[in-house]
Order: sequence, then structure tokens, then C-alpha cells
Amino acid sequence: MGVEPISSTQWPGGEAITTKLSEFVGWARKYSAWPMPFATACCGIEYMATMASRYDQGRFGWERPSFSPRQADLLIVIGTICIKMAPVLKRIYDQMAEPKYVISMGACASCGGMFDTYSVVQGIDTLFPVDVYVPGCPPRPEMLMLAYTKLQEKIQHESLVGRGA
Amino acid sequence: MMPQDFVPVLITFAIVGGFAAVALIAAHLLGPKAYSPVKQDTYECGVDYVGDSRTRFSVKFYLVAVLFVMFDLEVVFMYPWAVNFRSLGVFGFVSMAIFLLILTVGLLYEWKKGALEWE
Amino acid sequence: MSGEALKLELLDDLRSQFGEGITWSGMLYDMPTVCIRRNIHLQIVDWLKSSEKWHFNHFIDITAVDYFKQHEEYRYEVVVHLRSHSKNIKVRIKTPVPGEKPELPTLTTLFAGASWSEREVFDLMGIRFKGHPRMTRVLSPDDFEGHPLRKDFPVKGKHRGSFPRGTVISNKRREPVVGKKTKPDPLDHMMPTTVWEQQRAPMREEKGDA
Amino acid sequence: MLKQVIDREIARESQIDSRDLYDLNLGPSHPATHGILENRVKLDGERIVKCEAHIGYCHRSFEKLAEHYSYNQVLTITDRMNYVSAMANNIGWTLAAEKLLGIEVPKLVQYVRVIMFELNRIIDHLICTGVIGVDCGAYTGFLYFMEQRERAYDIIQKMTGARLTTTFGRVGGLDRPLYNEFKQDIIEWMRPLPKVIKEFHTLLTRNRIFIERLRDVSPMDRDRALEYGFSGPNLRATGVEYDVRKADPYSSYGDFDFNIPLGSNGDAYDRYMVRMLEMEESMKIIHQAIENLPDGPYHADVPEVYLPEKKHLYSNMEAMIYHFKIIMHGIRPPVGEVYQAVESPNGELGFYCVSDGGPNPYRLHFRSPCFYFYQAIEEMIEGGLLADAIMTMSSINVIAGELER
Repeated sequence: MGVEPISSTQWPGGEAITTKLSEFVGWARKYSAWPMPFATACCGIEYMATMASRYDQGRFGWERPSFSPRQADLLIVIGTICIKMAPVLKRIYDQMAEPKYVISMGACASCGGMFDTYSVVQGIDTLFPVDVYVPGCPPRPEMLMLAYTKLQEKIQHESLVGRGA
Repeated sequence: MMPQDFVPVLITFAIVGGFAAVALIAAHLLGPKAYSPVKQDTYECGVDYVGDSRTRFSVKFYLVAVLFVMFDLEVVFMYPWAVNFRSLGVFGFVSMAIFLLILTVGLLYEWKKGALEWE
Repeated sequence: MSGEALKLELLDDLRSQFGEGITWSGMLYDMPTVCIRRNIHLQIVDWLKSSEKWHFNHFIDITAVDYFKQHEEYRYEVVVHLRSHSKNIKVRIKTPVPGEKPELPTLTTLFAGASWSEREVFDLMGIRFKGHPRMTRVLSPDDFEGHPLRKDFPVKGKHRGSFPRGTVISNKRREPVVGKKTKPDPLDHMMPTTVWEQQRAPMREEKGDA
Repeated sequence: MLKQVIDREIARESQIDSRDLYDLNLGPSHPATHGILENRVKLDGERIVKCEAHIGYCHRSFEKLAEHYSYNQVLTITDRMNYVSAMANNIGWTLAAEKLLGIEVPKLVQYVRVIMFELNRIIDHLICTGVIGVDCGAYTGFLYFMEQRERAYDIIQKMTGARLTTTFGRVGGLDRPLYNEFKQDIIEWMRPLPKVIKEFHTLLTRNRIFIERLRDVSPMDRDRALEYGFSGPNLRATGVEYDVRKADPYSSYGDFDFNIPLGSNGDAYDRYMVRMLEMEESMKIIHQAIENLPDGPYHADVPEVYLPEKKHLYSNMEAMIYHFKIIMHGIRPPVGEVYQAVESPNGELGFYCVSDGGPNPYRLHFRSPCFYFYQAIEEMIEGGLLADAIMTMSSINVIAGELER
């Protein structure tokens, strides 16, 4: 957080810290993103491992998964998205409340992965904008946690009038 | 009871009402409003839904709801009694016993009438 | 009776039962296999299931193979695997199907397990099964064209070429309009049901799009 | 008086026509449908009157891809089929390819394959029973079992380098020699397992609510299950004794003695209990296999199929020729077709491979057990409550990659 401490000489009352309002709001929001895990394939098992006790994702404040787009801020697309699933995913993305973020977990969600076939959508960025791509097939839980921190930085430094504020 | 004694109660109501109002109004003003027809559509597992949700349903559900509300209120009344159970002494105990007895009679009546079975 | 002899005896029984209906029968890698003509497809499975001696009551699998341009008189071959629980042996029945109008009687009347495997064979290979209660696609979306597992169907699919990488599907009408409440647009119910339609949508004319 | 009112209401309900039924999508994006199953359900109150199941939301066309892969590359597809126990599929495919090529692998490879197969069966059942608990609301059991699975991942990473998509083994043997503390790791991994499983038993198996939720939910009788093509724990839950490891033993399963737990009336509780008891059987097998693990070469001596090691490559001539031949020419099995069935944790996983003598399989069909469970779901959940449907779906353990190939 862009924080500049003011020494006691400038501020007679005592120490104080100043920051921009957007930094402050970003700091408050970044630890409470409710993820909606849209799990279809193998990466779902790695997501379960990230949620389980060894790689606990609750440390990032993202403990509470919501299975309906209405209460979700973050859509984690986990696994292969086929052409039959694409309209469902597009509808779920549209029905999420602003401000919404998308993590595309795994090679299949990010670019179709090893399945360059007739029935797989080659990357969910053909459907809607994606914030963080996580490489790997399946990505290790540590890579998913790195994606969390990357997204938190993005939320932190987002301007208030930015995308849907 | 002097009118001044009611001040704390009013303060709590004000705080409660105020907090709810502020939360709602702030969300309405500050929150982004991006309406689109798809967003207004009902969410039913991501696929087009069939029919509407306002169809007739069996009376069993209503019955269970009413029974729940009744016994829930019974428990709500027990909270203040349980909090100062010691200070109320025997008088408090007996009056609550009578209250519970009346409700147990109600429960037995429903049980015999078969309102508790689901089928 | 050991497994081997049992299987050979099964083949003899089948030959004696359906003499001319069977074009070839023998052991393929410890699996008794019978190639039959199209017309006795239903009778042979019915006989195998209802015979007290063999009683093939465990349904294993139905699949199809596309022998593209390898035989003149037939193109596909529907392969049915059954297993007799009491005798603990498996059998494979191969039925040739012509290329123009591939059609076979359904086995769902005998084995409930055949309903979805036949739908999958229809979906991926294009072989219709007469009398099937729900002859629709099971794996591909309903408005998918073509049967992917045929040898002349490209792996990447036919339509995908028209969609350059990274073009975001955002048909303008549906873009969330920040701040203004939009009237329900009459065309909205026509949201393309599958990406399939979108992928055939003409590319937007970007200036200088490579 | 109240009772008559209710009886009249229920009586009126019974001749409800379809106009009053409530349509609901137990659809693809739903916590209990593992992300890819869609059931369009007609409800009368809470009772399911009619159900229409749809799948295909994760159809990644493995069979079309396999026609363009070489015999060793197909391993990358098989471990994405039943990705909860990836090595079981890999071993299944290597057995099928070896049967097609007529290769006899040494004893060590067969024993290591049996050990890794049973280890994968245990971790598959760990997740399945854990998820049955989660779908029922009991989240803690799942966390205990996930911890055991993480410890199993440590072994799998040492063996193959990956946690989930392992690509274990090659046609003709293992891909690399065993790392030296393999035996101790497996024994060390299995030491706390009985205690954890006992904890799960005390947590759930005799739990009043759990039994109430699972007992008599979607019972399946024997002949109907056989007709549907059931196999594995769901078939054994109905009392039919069919296990591919006993029916036609492969990879020297005949050397181990283990028994097969059977259920009685094939409902969700039996499916759960059969999986829990199977874990103990698998542990018995692993102990026996570890004790008399033979030592010997870790791959069959078939130079035209199995790539020679790198260090021989530059020193002797034949290795160079074979290496060049395999890479450029590919493994070319004889013309023919083979069906190899393997007892995967979900059931009988079959590989029907037709080869035309070319470097890649002409046609490869995966007989996935989940496909045959899920088509029976329409019949299993009709008549039950909505909550029973959720328990049915999680008790038959449908895995997306295997269901839609």
C-alpha cells in the first residue's frame, strides 16, 4: 500500500500515515474476494488440494467459495471448457455482480491446453476478459496461490472509477 | 419506569436502524450499476430455465414453516429467562415451566394429529 | 472347463446356431470374436442373452469403428462386447454397416445399458439405431454438425478456422451499459445458444487486422 | 380434523398432472454435480417425478486425439481420464498395448504396477468417500482424507515427477528405475492409514444422520445393474461378485490373496461401505507385494519397442539403430484388435484398440465405467427426494474426464 508515514514534527499530534483513497479501498477489498470455483476437469482436484488443509487457501481470505454468481466477486475457471459449456460459462460471467475478476486456472482454460480439438474452446479469453492466467496442467497449488497474490496486487492498485469500481 | 430510562433502548434502535439505512443507501449510491438483460435473468445453474417458480406447492411445506416459527419463538423467549436464571429464583423457574408445559401440550397435539410426519 | 475350451465351445455353439449369418468367427487375443451379417444383429444378441447355457447377461460396451475406404461393401463396423456372469467369459460381436445410410436395430430392448452407448455411437459416428427411445446426441451440443469420429472429420473441427485468437465475443447489444437501465431488447432472447453459432459469426472488420 | 385436511390434500396431489410439476435444472454449474452433469428434473413438491440427464459438458474428444498419438503418447490422455487415480489408467493402457504387442514384462514391473494400482485405488476411494461426506455436509472427514492423499502425492512425485497427471510407465516397462527408498516410503505412508480410516468410520459410518441420508437411497437390484453394464464398487454393492482382478487376472494379480467386499441391496450406503472396505483390501495387497518385491530389470528386453537408455546410445550400434527406428518409425504393432479390461477404482475400465500396423492406433475406444453408471441415474433418482438425488450422484462417483472422454 502506498503509505508515507508523517513524522511527529510535521504533525504535532503524533505519528500518522497517509495514502490514496483508492489504495485504502483496494486494501480493504483484496482480502475478501469470494471465489466461485467453476470446476470442470482435472484442475478441480488440484483446487481441492489448494482448499484442503496442507495448502490452505483460507490464508488469503478466500475461504468462502460461493456456488452462485450472485455472491461471487471472482470467477475461477478450473479445467477444460468445451463448446457445450461455453454458453453456460458466458451466462455465469454476465450474471456476476461488478466488480468481478476472472482467474483462468490451468492450460485448458487459458488456451485450450493439449486439447486442440473440435470440442474444446481454445481459451476462455474468447468468451470474456480474463485477469490472471495460471499456467500448468494441472498447476501446482503454489502456482494458484501466486495467482491469488497477483490478483490481490491488481485489486489493490485499481483506481476507484476503474472497471465498474 | 421513568421516560429517561428508555433512552438506551431508543439509542440502540437508532443505531440499528441507522446502520441498516447507511449500508443500503451507500451500496445503492456507490455501487456500480451495470444492468443488462442477461444479468437480470434468473440464475438456474447456468442454463435456460423452464416454467416459472410461482407454481402451487403442497400444504406440507407451509405446515412445517408455521411449526418452526412457533417453536423458534418459544426458544427466543427462553433466552432472557436463561440469562438471569439465578436472579429470577423459584418464581422464574415455575413461570417458565408453565410456559413450556403449555407449548408441550401443543406439541403433543400436533404429534397425535400427525402433522409431524412428512409423507 | 478351463476358460480357453469354454470360449472355443462358445464359438462352435454360435456357428451351429447361426451358420450362414456368421461371416467369420475365431479367437482374437483371448477374446472370442464373431463377425456377423447385418440382419441377424438383434437375433444373435437376443440368443446369447436368453440361452440358459451361456446367459450373457452382463452388458459391457457398444462402439463403432470407421474403416474408411478399406472395404467396398461396408464402411463402419459396430462392435458389441458382452459378458456372461455365470460362465465368466466375454464375447465380441462385430456387425458391418454400409456407408451411405448406416442403420442398425437398437439393443435397448435387451440391455438398458445400450441406450447411451448407442447414442454416443450415433453422436460420434453417425450410425442411427432404429427403435431407440431417445436418438439424440449425447456428447456434442445439439446443433453440432457432422460426426467427429469419422475419419474424414478434421481433428480441429470444421468451423474453428474463422475465429482469430483473442477476439472477445462481445456482441455489442449485450455489453453492460454502465449507469443507464436498458430496455429489454427484443433480440436479446436470441443470445447465441452455443459458441458454435458465434464461431461462425463473421469476424468484425478490425482496421489492419492481420 | 387437521389430519383429514392433510390426507385430502395428499390424495388430491397424487393425481397431479404434469401442468403442476415444478421444472428444475440440477444443472451443470451446481456444487453437487461435480461441475459437468445436468439433470432436468420435474418435481412434485420435493419428490422427483421425472428426470432427463444431459452430459457432454466436458467432452474433450480423447478418442479422436488418440488416433494421432503414438502408443506411448496415449499415456498423456489416459491420465486425464480418471484424473483422481491417474496411474490406474496409465497402467491399464500399458497393459493393453503390451497385450497387442505380445510383450511379457518382468516380475518387478508387474509388482510395482500392482502396488501403484492399489495405491491409486486407495486415494481414489479417499476422495470419493470424502466427497460423499462433503455432499452430506460433513466437511471434516474430507480434510482428514485429503491430508493422506497429499502424503501419497509425495510418493507419486518421487516416482513420476507429477502430482496428478503422471504419465506413469511406458509400453514395455517403467519409465525410470525405482528410486531407492521406494519400499520404506510406501510402508511409511500406509502406517497411519488404518487409524485415519477408523476415525472416518467413527465420524460418519455410524452417524445417525449419515445413515438416514444414505440408507435405501436409489437401491439397484442385481440383474438391472448387470443389464446397465455396472461394474466395480457400484456393482459389488448390489451383491454381484465381479472383480476384473479375480475374473481374468492381469499383471500377476493371481499371486496375492485378497477378498472382495460385497453389498446387499445396492443403495448409496452399500456403495459407500464397499469403497471403505476395499481400501483395507488394497492395503493388504500392497503389504504382500512389498514383502516379496522381486528385483530385476525395470523394463522388458524388447529393444524395438522400449527406448534404449541414453548412456548406451552413443556407445553401442544396435541401441542407436533401435533408438532411431522407434523415434522415426514408431512402435508398429501387428494388425489386429485387442480388448484389455482393468479393475479401475470406479469399475471395469476397458481399452478396445484396433491397430492397422501403423505407428498410431487406428481406433481406440475407452470403455469408461462412469458412462454406464450415469445413464442409470434417470431411473435411480426418480421417485426419491431431491436430497436423495444429490447423494446418489456423489455415491456413484462420476468423474468428468472418464464420463465424457
